[in-house]
Amino acid sequence: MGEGPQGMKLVTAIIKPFKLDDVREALAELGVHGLTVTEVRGFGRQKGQTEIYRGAEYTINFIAKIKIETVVPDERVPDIIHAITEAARTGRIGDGKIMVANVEQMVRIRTGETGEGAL
Amino acid sequence: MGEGPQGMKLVTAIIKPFKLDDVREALAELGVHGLTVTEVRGFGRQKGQTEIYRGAEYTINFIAKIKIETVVPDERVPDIIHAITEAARTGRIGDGKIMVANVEQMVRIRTGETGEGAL
Amino acid sequence: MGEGPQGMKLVTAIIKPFKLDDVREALAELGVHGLTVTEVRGFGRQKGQTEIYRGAEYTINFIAKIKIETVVPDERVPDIIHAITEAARTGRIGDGKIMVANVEQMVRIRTGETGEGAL
Amino acid sequence: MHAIDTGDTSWMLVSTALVLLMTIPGLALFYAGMVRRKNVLSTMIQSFGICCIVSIVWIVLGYSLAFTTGTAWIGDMSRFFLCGIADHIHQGADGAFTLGAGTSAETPMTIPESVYLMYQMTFAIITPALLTGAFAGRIRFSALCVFTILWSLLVYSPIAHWVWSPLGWVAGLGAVDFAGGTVVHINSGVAGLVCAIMIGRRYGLKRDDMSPHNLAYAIIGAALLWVGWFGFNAGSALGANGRAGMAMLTTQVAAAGGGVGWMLVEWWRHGKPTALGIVSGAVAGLVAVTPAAGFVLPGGALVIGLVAGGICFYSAAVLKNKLGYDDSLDAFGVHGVGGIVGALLTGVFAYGPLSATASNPAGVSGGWSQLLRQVEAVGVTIIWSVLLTALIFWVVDRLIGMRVSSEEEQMGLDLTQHGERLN
Amino acid sequence: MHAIDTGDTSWMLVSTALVLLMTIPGLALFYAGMVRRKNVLSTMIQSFGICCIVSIVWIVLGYSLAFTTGTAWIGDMSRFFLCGIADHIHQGADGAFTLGAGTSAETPMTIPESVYLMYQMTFAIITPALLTGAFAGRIRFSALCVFTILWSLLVYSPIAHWVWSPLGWVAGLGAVDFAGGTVVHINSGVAGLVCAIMIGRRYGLKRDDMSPHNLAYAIIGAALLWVGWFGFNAGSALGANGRAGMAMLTTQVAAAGGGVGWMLVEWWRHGKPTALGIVSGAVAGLVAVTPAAGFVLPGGALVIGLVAGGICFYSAAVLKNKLGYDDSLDAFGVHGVGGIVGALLTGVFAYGPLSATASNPAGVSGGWSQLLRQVEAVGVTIIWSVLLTALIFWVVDRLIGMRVSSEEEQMGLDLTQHGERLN
Amino acid sequence: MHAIDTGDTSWMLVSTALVLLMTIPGLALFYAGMVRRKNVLSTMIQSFGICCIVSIVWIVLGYSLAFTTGTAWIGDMSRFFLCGIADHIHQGADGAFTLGAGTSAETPMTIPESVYLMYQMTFAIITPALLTGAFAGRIRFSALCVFTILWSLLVYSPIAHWVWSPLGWVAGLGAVDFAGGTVVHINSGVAGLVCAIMIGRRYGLKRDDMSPHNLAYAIIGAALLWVGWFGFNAGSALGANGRAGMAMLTTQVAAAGGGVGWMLVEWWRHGKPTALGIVSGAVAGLVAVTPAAGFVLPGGALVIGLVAGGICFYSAAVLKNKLGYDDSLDAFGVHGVGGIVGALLTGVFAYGPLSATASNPAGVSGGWSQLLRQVEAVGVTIIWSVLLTALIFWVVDRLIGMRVSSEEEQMGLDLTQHGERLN
Ligand SMILES: Nc1ncnc2c1ncn2[C@@H]1O[C@H](COP(=O)(O)OP(=O)(O)O)[C@@H](O)[C@H]1O
Ligand SMILES: Nc1ncnc2c1ncn2[C@@H]1O[C@H](COP(=O)(O)OP(=O)(O)O)[C@@H](O)[C@H]1O
Ligand SMILES: Nc1ncnc2c1ncn2[C@@H]1O[C@H](COP(=O)(O)OP(=O)(O)O)[C@@H](O)[C@H]1O
Repeated sequence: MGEGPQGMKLVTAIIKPFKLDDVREALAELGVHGLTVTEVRGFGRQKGQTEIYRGAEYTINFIAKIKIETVVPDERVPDIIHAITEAARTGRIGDGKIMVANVEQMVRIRTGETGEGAL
Repeated sequence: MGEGPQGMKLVTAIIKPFKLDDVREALAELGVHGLTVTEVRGFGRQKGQTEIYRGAEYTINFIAKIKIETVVPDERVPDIIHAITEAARTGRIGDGKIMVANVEQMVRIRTGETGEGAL
Repeated sequence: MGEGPQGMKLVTAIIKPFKLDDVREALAELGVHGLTVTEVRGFGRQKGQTEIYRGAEYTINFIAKIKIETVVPDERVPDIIHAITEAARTGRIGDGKIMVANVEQMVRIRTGETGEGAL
Repeated sequence: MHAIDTGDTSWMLVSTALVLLMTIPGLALFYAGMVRRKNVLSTMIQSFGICCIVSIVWIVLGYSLAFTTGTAWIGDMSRFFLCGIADHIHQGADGAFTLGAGTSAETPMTIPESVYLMYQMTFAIITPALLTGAFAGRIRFSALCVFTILWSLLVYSPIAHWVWSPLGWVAGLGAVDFAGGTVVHINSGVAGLVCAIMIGRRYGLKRDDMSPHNLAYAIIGAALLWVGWFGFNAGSALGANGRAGMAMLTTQVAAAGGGVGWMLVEWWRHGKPTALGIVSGAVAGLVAVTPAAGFVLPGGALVIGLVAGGICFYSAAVLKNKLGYDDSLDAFGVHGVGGIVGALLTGVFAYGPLSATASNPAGVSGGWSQLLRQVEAVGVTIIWSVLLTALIFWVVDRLIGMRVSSEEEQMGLDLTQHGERLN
Repeated sequence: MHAIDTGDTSWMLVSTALVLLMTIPGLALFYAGMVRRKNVLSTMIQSFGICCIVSIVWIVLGYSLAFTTGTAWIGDMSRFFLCGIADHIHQGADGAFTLGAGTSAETPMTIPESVYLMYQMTFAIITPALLTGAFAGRIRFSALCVFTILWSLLVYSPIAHWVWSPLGWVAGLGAVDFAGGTVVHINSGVAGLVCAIMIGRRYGLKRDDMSPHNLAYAIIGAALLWVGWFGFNAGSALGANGRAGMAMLTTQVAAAGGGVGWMLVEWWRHGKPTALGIVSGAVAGLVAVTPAAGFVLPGGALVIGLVAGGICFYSAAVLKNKLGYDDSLDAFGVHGVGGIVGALLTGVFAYGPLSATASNPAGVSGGWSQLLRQVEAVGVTIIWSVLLTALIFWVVDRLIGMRVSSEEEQMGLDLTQHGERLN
Repeated sequence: MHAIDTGDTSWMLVSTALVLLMTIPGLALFYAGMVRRKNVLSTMIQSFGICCIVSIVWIVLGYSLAFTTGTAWIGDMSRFFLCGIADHIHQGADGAFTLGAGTSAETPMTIPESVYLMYQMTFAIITPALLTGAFAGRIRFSALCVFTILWSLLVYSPIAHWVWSPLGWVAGLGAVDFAGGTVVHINSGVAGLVCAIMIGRRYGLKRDDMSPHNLAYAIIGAALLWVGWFGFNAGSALGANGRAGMAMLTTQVAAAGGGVGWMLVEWWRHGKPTALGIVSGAVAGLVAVTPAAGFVLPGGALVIGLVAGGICFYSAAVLKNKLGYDDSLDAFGVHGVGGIVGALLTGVFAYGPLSATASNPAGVSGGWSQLLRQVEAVGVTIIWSVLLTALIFWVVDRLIGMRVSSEEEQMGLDLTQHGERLN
């Protein structure tokens, strides 16, 4: 277990929804072949706009965000963080976060390949 | 890599949907500044109610749950687990789980800050 | 912290949506008691079909996938990977991936049990 | 028995279909669009179920109580289970109906009784359906069924008799109500307020996100209400005549005025006009023009609409919050208040020649004295509606329990009352 | 040629619009709400596409086969491509149509032929559209198009001629069918059953979660079916007359009875009344009252509705499971069974004075002998429908293949048949 | 003043309701189904808001400009705020209206003026609502409100006067337009094209996934457009007569032809018929038959439908891409092009006896000379519409700004213009 020669990381980015296409393109340019996207709602420093329905105010605590997950080889992590940061930044509050975690094993279901070969 | 001085953990909680607001409030009181919420469906000991549409019975294997993810400094983990457990518990089957995993790096997209400064 | 005697892993599988029931059954047979399912969209080698609405072509970059997450004891991982691979495979591109990561702690909210007892 | 007019009958058949369209799917969608996801199906099926139940109640007893001659207070039982309804049918043809036949105030029509009673049935259906907006998201379905039966017989039918039967004592006061401002809207709105107060506020109000699940449904619903309202108002002319034409025109203008009125107030107060606000305003305008439709000119209708749009904004958005009751979908805020605004303004804008009839050649004209009569009619409706609704609520609450348990409420009515869910 | 009546013509124009509304969007929504997400668009476009296709088939040939004089078995070709339809038009005005003109059984009307044929077209459209519920989720779109053309010409038009042409041999048997219990509902229901059996069960039935994707659509659809049914049934009086009034009333009552009937049975059997159950019951009541609408009194209609609601619950919820065929959306369970219940009960509850005409002044009254005639008509319809449907299915299956591949079925028809998806 | 006909009045009241149904909720749904999730509510409320605004504009000034006698170029102000509309009302009854009364070309009707002006109001409403498809997803709501008022008064009312007033100069050219091919469809389509070009393309076009959010809405919307179109076209006969019957029939046939036409072309070109394609084709067929409905026979209508379905496929799917403007929902591609196809083919297929009147007993027959007149009318409409639309756009853009900011566009109009969202 742990980081063998073929160490892989899971890079997770929480971004503003309308930046999805920009980030996807930036990652594709870096040669990232795969990623998985989830619609999430975020709670953070950025406060939801207050919506008023027939005079009832609803503070929308949770704001629509997109979560991107991609597993990549260890050594690509800094580049990828850089690329996401560039593509997803608007400079305004709520731009989101990038997290990196360790992945111990990866398998491609179709072929059974494991490790980096599965990416 | 690994756990430096600014070790961070990803705490993931799967809870009953109507407990979301309670949990969010409990975490906010603990000073947790950010979290990300996903609508998921859970399969576990709690069995879905059998729904009957025109006499056809459908056992709903998957029950609506909410996944909360929050990255926090190492040392806050026990408090946070405690707070979530308190807020999300109904005492009945299906209350859900909390998992803790290691996060190696965290970046705030807006500023490029890393580590605990990015939380 | 870290991997004590009751080491647990988070196995995450990205699969084709219509394979969900097959995978759930395969895991249930292995005695996996719980899992959490998320609707995601994937970007990978499998390209979305081009959809044409009134002559405007939209390349659907993101294809509907299902993410299955289950936390299991260390020693079950190989079996589980095998079972998912078998159940989810169609042999065609886009069958998806399985990833394994470490989980440091697990709590059952209802009872407060931790570790493998929480599974 | 004189012959029917096919043109008038044609229009009344259509009007019946249009008013039914208002309840299902119109109101069902309007209300369902404003609730949370977990209550969408139950909200819709409340309107649909009421439609089924009241149809039966109406033919069994409700129509007899409301529209047979009887006394000034209540009809007799001569149409119990619609007995005698086919007496005049000969080779499929029917003669024209006369309301209050044989009395001094008889009102001859040009349509068969079957058509008249079907048309009135659709009014009896929509009134309790409107009421459900007040306790959306926390009512037990079984209790609603029982409540509806009692309410229809004890509240709706009597008031309909008082106001619309030519012998009715409220009609005798000289108040006018063209298409149901008091009988339908004030009545259901006020009853809704009573229910909202008695059932209590929704769990989590002011804390949880209770924003509407799908406002597209609400917009479609409001649009169908608007279209169907042509049957409600122009149909109340009981024929395809000049009064129907004017009633349709004033209905349209007041709806437009209501939408614009609410929109402008909201723009000014919150900086943005909401879609829900515009459609709510249009509905408020429609409500307010209901008692007035066949009696006022387009200019008056425009004023009625604008005023109703503005005032209902305040009652739904401001007053409710101040007073603290939880009239969830503003049954009172829109229908009660809008109905009152309309009933009173009818007394201001009524134009004699429009409302004139052979028996009342001067017609009803706006002015202080008419306004007073309108106030009386409104007051009477409110008093009866409040008292009887409270009584019925109390009884059903004792017997069955009106409100679901707190856990059922949190899980949603779809799952707990009907075992279903939106996928 | 005598003059048309504008009132009757007005009502028939409206009825035509109402029956069209039943198919699009009514039935399209009712069915689409019950399928899985991946089949929503394809289910809707099946109704819409059938509407387009049958409209053309009808003017080219279908109308001629069904409603020109011809023989007792089939019409002639005298209205091929509607030739001659404008012969009597003079300065935009048209005379009134006589069905079976020149024969001993001619039926004079008060509306132009253009209106009559358009009204009948909407019936020809809805019948194959109803059928699609039986093989929802697994039919190939191209095959459906071809199947529809053949079925409309070889099954629908002949049966319509037998039952509704004054010369038709089934009409000659003395059976009555006011608005299409046999021609439309039994016919499509039985044909649906044949198709469901021949095409086989859906992939994953009893294992996968096939719960309805969006019951809100189903409720809206049922509501529009209800409203549109006024055109179907009250329109079948062919004028704005007393019979139309009674037909609308009985339609409403039976729909309500059906909704309440299914609801009560479900409450008793499963502890909860479902929204889908209530609306299904209302549709069952509407189906059952279709052959009866202009012939029975409201009391009879209530019984018809209640019985249909209860029996269709059993056929859809119990019988289908027992017998094991996969009539996915209960085309047979609701329309076939409900139609049979209604056709038979028409023979029980028919009330002479309502159904009387100048040529048959006694009218049709319920009783054993009438019941027997109804059984005959039902039997004849079933036999023809089963045989011809099976033949057409077999031929099209050979030529094109009726069923999509298993993988296409799993991916969903939206994507595989139309290249689209709900977002 | 002669008496009204109740049958004709009944049909015109219904037609008014049907045309309103086309805009709300028909068009609202049709358009909303094609936009992205973030713009669903704003798209719907644009149609609804226009309905409110134009209703008021119409009674204040629009109707006077369009339909009072005035000159060949424009009406006078004699119905400003509808003054005098109730002058002939006596005990709720009204006399029949004569358009252009007192002139040599006066057109007597059998319905009250209130009904005629309400019916025409619904046409005035739908025309600017259709236009909104051209700039969907990027228009500022406040600007749209102002634009609509100006456009209705300066573009719609004048053209309506030219074409439909018996004194109008375009009518004098001998061109015919049964129900609004030029006034409504070409006009809105061409204006839409101008707006699409002036406002510019959507942000992210050709890069982002702009696939329709919910085509189920689009199908429901198209279905309601279809049903409502019966009021639009058959209502344009202004009575329940033979011409109305034929117009309904040709409308149905052309819609069906359009759906099949587009479907076949798509099947051939892309291998699959899409649901959106079929419904778009049906709408194209409806557009194209609009000017022709009361003048052509069913065979001609079928050709018009098929041709329109095919050509509109090319204009929406091919031409637009080639020329590069972003007419987002094909206001021009379907309504503009379909309208032109229909206006020209009316000149080909018009059948004398159908269009004959007392004052023109020969009627209008298809042929080169009529085709030329149609070309003239189309040309005139296009020129005026282009010039004035561009001017109004420019003025409002200066004053308020027609387009939202790029960030607002990306966040969506629901949130930024109305502060709401679909949950
Ligand atoms: N500690 C955290 N753990 C998990 N997700 C977080 C955390 N903090 C923020 N997020 C996610 O990132 C999003 C943006 O964070 P926010 O604090 O609003 O702004 P910023 O990224 O500019 O600091 C949030 O909406 C939430 O989804
Ligand atoms: N091993 C597991 N891995 C991932 N998620 C799990 C696991 N076990 C349970 N869950 C999630 O937790 C939810 C609750 O679990 P369940 O077994 O029903 O009840 P309890 O939490 O009371 O033990 C499930 O619906 C599922 O979403
Ligand atoms: N590196 C990755 N990180 C995260 N998810 C991935 C990655 N690569 C692929 N995926 C997910 O797996 C799915 C299938 O991958 P794809 O490359 O299309 O085919 P295959 O699994 O046959 O190699 C993708 O749609 C995506 O959701």
